[in-house]
Amino acid sequence: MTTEVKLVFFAKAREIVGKNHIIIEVNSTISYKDLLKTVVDRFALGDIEKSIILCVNEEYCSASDTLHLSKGDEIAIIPPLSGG
Amino acid sequence: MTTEVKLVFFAKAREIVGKNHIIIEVNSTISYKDLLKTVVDRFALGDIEKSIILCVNEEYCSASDTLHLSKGDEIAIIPPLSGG
Amino acid sequence: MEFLKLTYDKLSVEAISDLVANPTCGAISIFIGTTRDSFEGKTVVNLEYEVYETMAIKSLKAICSEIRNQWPNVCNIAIYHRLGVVPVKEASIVIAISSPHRGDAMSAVQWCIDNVKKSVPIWKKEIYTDETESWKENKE
Amino acid sequence: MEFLKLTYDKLSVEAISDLVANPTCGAISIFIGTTRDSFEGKTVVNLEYEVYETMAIKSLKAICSEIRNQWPNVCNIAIYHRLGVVPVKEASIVIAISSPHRGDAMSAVQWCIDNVKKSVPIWKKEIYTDETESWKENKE
Repeated sequence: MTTEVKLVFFAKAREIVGKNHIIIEVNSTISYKDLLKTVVDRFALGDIEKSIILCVNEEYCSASDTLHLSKGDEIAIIPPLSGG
Repeated sequence: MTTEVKLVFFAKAREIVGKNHIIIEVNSTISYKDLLKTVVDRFALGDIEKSIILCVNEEYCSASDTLHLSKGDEIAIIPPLSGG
Repeated sequence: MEFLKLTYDKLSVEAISDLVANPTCGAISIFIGTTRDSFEGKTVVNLEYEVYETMAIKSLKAICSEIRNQWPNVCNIAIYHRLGVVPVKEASIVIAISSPHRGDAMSAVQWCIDNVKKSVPIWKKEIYTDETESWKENKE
Repeated sequence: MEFLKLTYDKLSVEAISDLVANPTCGAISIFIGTTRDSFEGKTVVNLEYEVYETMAIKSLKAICSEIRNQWPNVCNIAIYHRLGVVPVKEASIVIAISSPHRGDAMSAVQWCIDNVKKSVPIWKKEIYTDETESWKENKE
């Protein structure tokens, strides 16, 4: 089963993708690693793959998570932070 | 041998004495303790005697000092600090 | 009270300090992060901040809750972060915390800036005179 | 640079912060001591500071030298102390220190306020609504 989620890109990721956000269809049950791979492959984010963290609905995920996604969930591609 | 020094009073000490400063004559070589006793007795500072520190020419003295005073030296009567 | 703001306007240290002042509090501790004019020998001409706004506000609220856990005597907390272009020497962040005695406010501010840098989704890009640019990464 | 001032005027946090800002410095740490409205249940109506001026300036200079010894990366130091009547909630002291990275400025400010309270000859008298008054004593 697949579902439509919203990807949101920031900083370097946004510049590479050239967009702030995109709706894509992904498996609704998916491991963090597979989701990251899907996003990296599809949007040519290989250069920054190792420094990206994904957030689902504004919560940081960990690499060992299995995600259960629903339609409209917001997945953020978070490069290294540099606020402050 | 005696010499004329300037006593300067602050805070509670100034209020008790009722003056900012007074010239007095003291022994030019005098122990810290004797100088303190002289000042406390003469200006009725018994109530705050234990909390006072003396400064000579803007330097804190210690209770074990022997002071060598010259004419015009400034001796400050310093109650507990409360700046900041 | 808590005062959290992400804004494109210049930050006023005075206004933020006034926000947290309180007649029961004897101490206000403030941290100001200002933009620097150089990085590894390159001159910074321009500097821009970008934010994931909804999540940033959520993280700032979480930081405030944790401050109240760790320093129950803290009175008011203000965290203001500037966005967009920030000229060199101006403040990108102002954190102000008040407490009855100074120890709490000072430790809380220190913990706060460390954790803002660690967890709040905000990004800074530096643009140099040689027209190169670089997205920064917090290390400290 | 060092900016030391004992003044009967209201202190401006903004102005003092601007004094220490520097394009090579990414951090400014500020401590503000404000006057409180009560002491052991009594309401403070008024509050007055008195100074031994020449010696106070000397002690402040000594504190600055020691800060430069302990934190050689510190950039600018400002220590402003207000004198005379200070209304409740207003600042009696503002300390601002800048440094390239935040650790230095924050530790230096903490050490600075501790040592101002310990060694600078300044005294505070509180006057209460019941017309009693009391010269305070720094303990912390």
